[in-house]
Amino acid sequence: MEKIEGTMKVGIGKKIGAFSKKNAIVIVLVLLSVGFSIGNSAFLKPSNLINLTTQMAINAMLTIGITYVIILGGIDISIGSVAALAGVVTALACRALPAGVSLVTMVIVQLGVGISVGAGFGAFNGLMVTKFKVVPMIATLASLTIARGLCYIFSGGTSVSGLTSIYSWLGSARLFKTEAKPTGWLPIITIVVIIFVIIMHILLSKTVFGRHVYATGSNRNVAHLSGINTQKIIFLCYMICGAMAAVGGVLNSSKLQNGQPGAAESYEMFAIASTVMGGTSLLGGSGSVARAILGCAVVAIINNGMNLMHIDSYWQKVVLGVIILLAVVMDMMQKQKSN
Amino acid sequence: MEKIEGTMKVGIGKKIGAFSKKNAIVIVLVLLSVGFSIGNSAFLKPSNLINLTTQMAINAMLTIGITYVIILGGIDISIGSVAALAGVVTALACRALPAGVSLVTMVIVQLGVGISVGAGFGAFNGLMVTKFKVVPMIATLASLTIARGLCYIFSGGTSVSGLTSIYSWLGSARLFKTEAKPTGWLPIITIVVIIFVIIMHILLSKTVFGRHVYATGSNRNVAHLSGINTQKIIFLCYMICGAMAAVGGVLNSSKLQNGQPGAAESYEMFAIASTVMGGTSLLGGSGSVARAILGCAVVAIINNGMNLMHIDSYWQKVVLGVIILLAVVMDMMQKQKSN
Amino acid sequence: SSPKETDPTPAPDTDNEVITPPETDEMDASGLKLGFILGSREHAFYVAIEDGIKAAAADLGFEAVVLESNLDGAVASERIETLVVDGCDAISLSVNDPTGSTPAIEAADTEGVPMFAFDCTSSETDVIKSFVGTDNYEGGVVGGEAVIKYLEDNDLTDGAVIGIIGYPEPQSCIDREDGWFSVVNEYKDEYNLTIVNLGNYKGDASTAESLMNDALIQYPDMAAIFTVGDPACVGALAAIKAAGAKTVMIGFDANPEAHEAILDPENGKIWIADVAQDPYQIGYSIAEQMVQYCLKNTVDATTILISPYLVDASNAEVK
Amino acid sequence: MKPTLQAINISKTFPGVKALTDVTVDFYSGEVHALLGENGAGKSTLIKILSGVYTPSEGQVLLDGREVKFTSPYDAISKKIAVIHQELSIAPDLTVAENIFLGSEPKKGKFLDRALMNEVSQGILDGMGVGKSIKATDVARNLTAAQQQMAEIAKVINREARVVIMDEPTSSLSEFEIASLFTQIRKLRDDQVTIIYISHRMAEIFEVCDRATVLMDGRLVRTQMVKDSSEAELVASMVGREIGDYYNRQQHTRGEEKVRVEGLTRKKEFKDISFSAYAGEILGIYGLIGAGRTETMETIFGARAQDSGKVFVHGKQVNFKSPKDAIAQGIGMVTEDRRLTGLMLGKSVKDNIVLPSIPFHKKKFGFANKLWEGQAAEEMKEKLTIKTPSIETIIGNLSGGNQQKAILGKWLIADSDILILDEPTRGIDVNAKSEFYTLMNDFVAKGGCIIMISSEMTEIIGISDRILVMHEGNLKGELTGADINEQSIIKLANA
Ligand SMILES: Nc1ncnc2c1ncn2[C@@H]1O[C@H](COP(=O)(O)OP(=O)(O)OP(=O)(O)O)[C@@H](O)[C@H]1O
Ligand SMILES: Nc1ncnc2c1ncn2[C@@H]1O[C@H](COP(=O)(O)OP(=O)(O)OP(=O)(O)O)[C@@H](O)[C@H]1O
Ligand SMILES: [Mg+2]
Ligand SMILES: [Mg+2]
Repeated sequence: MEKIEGTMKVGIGKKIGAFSKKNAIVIVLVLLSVGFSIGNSAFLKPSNLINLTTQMAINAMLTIGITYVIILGGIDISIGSVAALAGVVTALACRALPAGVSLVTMVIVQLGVGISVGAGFGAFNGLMVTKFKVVPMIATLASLTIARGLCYIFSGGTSVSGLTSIYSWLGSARLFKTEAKPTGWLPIITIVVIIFVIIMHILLSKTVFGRHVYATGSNRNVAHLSGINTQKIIFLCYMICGAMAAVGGVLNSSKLQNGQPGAAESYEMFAIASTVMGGTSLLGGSGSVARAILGCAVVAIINNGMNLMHIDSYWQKVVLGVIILLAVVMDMMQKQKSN
Repeated sequence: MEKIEGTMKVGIGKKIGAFSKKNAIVIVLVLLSVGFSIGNSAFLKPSNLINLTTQMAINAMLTIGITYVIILGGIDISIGSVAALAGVVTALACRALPAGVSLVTMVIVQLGVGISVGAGFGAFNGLMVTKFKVVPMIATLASLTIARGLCYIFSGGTSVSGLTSIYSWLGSARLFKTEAKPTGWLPIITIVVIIFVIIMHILLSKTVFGRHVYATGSNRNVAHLSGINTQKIIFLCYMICGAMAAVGGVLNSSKLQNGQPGAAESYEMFAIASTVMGGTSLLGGSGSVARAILGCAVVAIINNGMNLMHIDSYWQKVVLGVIILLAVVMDMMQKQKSN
Repeated sequence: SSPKETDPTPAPDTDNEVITPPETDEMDASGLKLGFILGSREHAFYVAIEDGIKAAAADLGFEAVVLESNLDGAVASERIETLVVDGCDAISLSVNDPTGSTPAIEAADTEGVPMFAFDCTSSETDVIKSFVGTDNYEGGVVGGEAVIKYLEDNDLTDGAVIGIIGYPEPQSCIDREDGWFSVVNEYKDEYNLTIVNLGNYKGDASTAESLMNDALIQYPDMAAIFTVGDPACVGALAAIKAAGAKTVMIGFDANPEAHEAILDPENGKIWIADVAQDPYQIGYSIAEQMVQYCLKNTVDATTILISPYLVDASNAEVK
Repeated sequence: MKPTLQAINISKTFPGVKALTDVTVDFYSGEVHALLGENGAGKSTLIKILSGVYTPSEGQVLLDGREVKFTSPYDAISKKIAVIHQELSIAPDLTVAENIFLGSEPKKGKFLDRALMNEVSQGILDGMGVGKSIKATDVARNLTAAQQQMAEIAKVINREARVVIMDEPTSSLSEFEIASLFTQIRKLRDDQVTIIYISHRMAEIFEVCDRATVLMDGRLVRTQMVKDSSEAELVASMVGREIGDYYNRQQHTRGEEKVRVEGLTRKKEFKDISFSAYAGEILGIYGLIGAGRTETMETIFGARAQDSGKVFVHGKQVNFKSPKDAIAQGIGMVTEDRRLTGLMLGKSVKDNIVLPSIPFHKKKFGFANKLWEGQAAEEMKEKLTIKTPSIETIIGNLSGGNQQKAILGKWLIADSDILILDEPTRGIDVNAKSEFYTLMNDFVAKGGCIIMISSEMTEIIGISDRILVMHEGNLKGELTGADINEQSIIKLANA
């Protein structure tokens, strides 16, 4: 028994070794973490690491969704606006709920309304791309402006406030309250995101649907001639992308207890960068949700670490750009080496 | 002689007819113009039409450049930031000029400094794409943040003001002053943009270099095997794109007599939309500068017309998105029909 | 508008001395078409200005054309041109950047359309007939004083950590930051303060939430923060609550959500006060000045500053 | 006489593969020199080294006795070496003339001389006898594969090169175009041009080549005069063993009707096509390129929508909306263009083989059966002797023949009983062909039905039980038994 465990451990150790060898992103993550913890010892505090998970939550949700679309060989730049719209609409809907509504009802309404809005916009994108053959970049650019316009129309230009405190449960409550940490250790938002990451990772990597997503992204003609309804796959991926973005938007508005029409502006760019840093090719056909989330972690760590090191916000932009470039270049070189 | 003229006229008429049949964008332009002139008679006033040309100037410069990159099969989302950076740096440089500098010197310095900054950033993008094999979207996303960061660093966060009035000659002076129009009829900025459009259109459509751009975008491998230095072509196109964006940025800062670090934010999206509305394929290999400029005109007319019709700005976003979609869908259908 | 701009630039054809203010209800502005360019309509502050403009239009009878400039000088310039073509009798704008759009402003003036400014004005041109705005620098000062007062009231006058969440991109926010620093720096040595700049929240509440989170990791005992805009407070509030910290906040703008939070029994313990501008009044006043100029060729003053004031539990109200 | 171009002790190593080992060949002016070898023998690699696409790991290239070091295709082009590569190399968005002049555009002042380009190009096309169907101003995208290939040949002619290299130029051409190509080749030879010619079709070698160099596993076997050799001898030196009748003709017993087509029509492509195909037979479909065979079969497969007509499968009328429906009825189709519609080039051998079958083996909740996928791919790899390091290898790195086998495996594993094969042996070597034919025979022997399109006359005669001939979208006739011969096929195909 002992022996088996031993070899299992070695196996896992080897696996991690092989994984990080193949995935430059792991090296980038480690380097950044070491650098920032030297820069400010607070970086490695458990409470900061937990913060990191909540700070990357929104980007993670956007990234999950866009990974599907990118593997498909498409792109969706509307996700920031769709997230904001979902946040605004959800806040409006929940404000209209009768007082004293239960937490469970609240969460169901939040996710239900949010996901409907997001999936709806995703379906619109999907329709434009499949039926009307509009290039994804332009279809989703149109959605970007339309969704943002609707944000302001629905909210009347100001943020949607006056929400009950249970509205913020999803986004800001934490479990395991201790004396040292009276607000609790384990954020609900982190749990929610992890659940979505796991489900969406499995959906992509283990199911027939996932296989069909990869095939469609690899060569749409071949997929079609092999009996895959590629139009349906594409449509569904855009819907998933919209829905995930919307969950991100709902979590965001729950975190802020407030529906902000200007939320998540240009977040799509960081979601795309995260996905690419995680090794997903913008040409489609390959990639993984789990690795894209590592890309999110890089973005979150850069922001968090630079803030802790009090780097000037103007310089932060420059550093962020440089690190994204380095991460992608490292990933490319790694891939070339292993080929 | 008369007869020849007659047939020539018919020839040109037929050409225009054939052109608009092939180019849905022309129909969109006409429909929009008719609609808006019904909505507000001021729309067709000569002074408004002239305003339209100045209002589309910046977007036109960005569009010229990005058309090269898109035909190549690439993308450049850094152009908005690069334009802003060129504006800021040019303003700083010109503020440092001795007082009483001549107009000619001023213009030379403006264009010289601006184009250097833009071409420099373009070269950086080109290098990333060709030598380091970074996907264009990510390479230029990094440039986007870096250039924007530099804007604020160089300007210290506030706009660069205190420029002499000749600084604004390029961007806001007009020729042919009359009593009815004391500011003049013919804007210098319009002349400058038209010159660039003509030169860059000819460079693309009539020269060997232009052919190589199309060939590289159409099939890079084939171009390479035909003895074309595709790396060089790609590099040059990104440089051109940066330089054109920079001219746009300089014109903008001249128009405002002010170097604004936050200028031209997310203008790249409208440049991309303009190019695509003008029939350029995001897959590369086909497109034209002149037609892309028609796309710019659509964007400018939509903005101008909606403001003249006093459409609520929130709804303007929605309408803009819808019209972009319609224009692109119409263009697609036109192409399918003619094939 | 920074303090240096508070001394008014005299307009050529008006007297700087305040003339007896004409009774506004004497004016019949029907037939006038006035153009307004808001910095943005995506911010509660400007939306309130718009409300003031609309109210003035209803009261005085002129036609108001309200556009926005997306906080972009180039767009503002275009909007000026469009409003001139549209036949406006006077145009006012909120140039996001106090020096932006100068040539367009001057061109409109040359074409015979009088130009006005609100919220922010241009220091680079002298054609602006009148400017109505808040003194943002002064607002920062009010915020700074409120922070100091909080420290004094709570015996935190030795070694407290205080912070600011800024947005050093629009000029108004830069001025607020400068005003705030001018106060707290004065007390720095006396009270042994640690003053932390939490960073740039870019107008985005979620970014502010991250900034606050990060700051609390290093300074869990941070006593108070000032933010240059209410969205930053919305974000920071979430972070402070999540961390269970005792930090209090003073925001800027006094948007409805600020009033709500200040009165909320729970949130009010954290979000204790807010620097209020009176955007509604700004909108109303600029419209009045434009009407007055069009009808009588006079303005009350070339610079009309509406002082910012502090909103706290004593005077907050939920509409 | 001195050789024009020489490869001296060339070796080339790719990561994990030694493609060439110590190869030495001389090429003379005025000769057509064939390069022969199985798939993956290293032919394309050698000519890519001679044309500056690859640099050799070891060895030298000599031009007129002097060493040249090509670092890019441009270097070779500027030394007047012109190449038609194995993969179609056309820029689809450019016109035929622009393609012909690509990289050597004429200028008038600073500008492109478009008029001259068009005129010269049209002249060359006319000279090749294809000027009627291909215009210099046509956009290349709108041409058929064969027409694109002809444009490429025109491009090479236009270069006025000293060395012309052609890597399988005939794989997408029909008899008519091949004849035209050979005329051009002979003309070039008479002009003292050095020609290097690669093909898997042995008949062509004997028709047009003077000398032949055989490669096996990256090594030189020998160089000899073609006229002093025989097909059997050359094939044996390529494969390393004797291959007899590689069609391995077998007597099949025809079973029940599998497919019946009645009056199938698609406007502008084909009209009123009616035929039946049976279990236990290989039905060959012959026609000149452009005859509409591909379109007809793709319509039966559900990849194109029919305008009118009826299709019956297994005796029941069907109306396939997409290939998905056809696959569900046990039909599989190997398409004409491996790279465009056959393979996910960036994916593994396994992923490609199992693709159509994944849904048939799904587990609960839509999970894919990973275990089955691995086993199925291994089984196909063994059964079809696909030469690959592992089933996880990226399929784009395999040689053409092995890629083709994987595609066949993809439909065998999908339990198809009706296989439509569109030019399935295009570009694969004699050995692979022979194995492929054996597989086809086995499939039919087990009661399967094969419909095979082929433009290669000897192949279609060699393998088919029955032949349908199409011409310009019409079914011209059916040949069986003793009627299956060259003359009767040509008569029908040109009718
Ligand atoms: N770019 C490459 N990277 C890795 N391996 C390669 C590459 N190009 C060719 N090979 C390998 O080199 C060997 C020779 O390939 P080559 O293309 O020269 O064969 P060929 O004789 O032209 O075959 P075919 O008749 O199928 O065209 C093969 O094993 C192939 O897998
Ligand atoms: N790349 C392409 N783009 C557009 N159309 C094409 C293309 N390739 C082929 N076609 C169309 O297919 C038809 C002929 O194609 P192809 O040369 O493959 O012959 P075919 O009809 O399939 O006949 P066969 O299979 O008998 O050779 C042409 O009429 C052409 O319009
Ligand atoms: Mg080959
Ligand atoms: Mg065919």
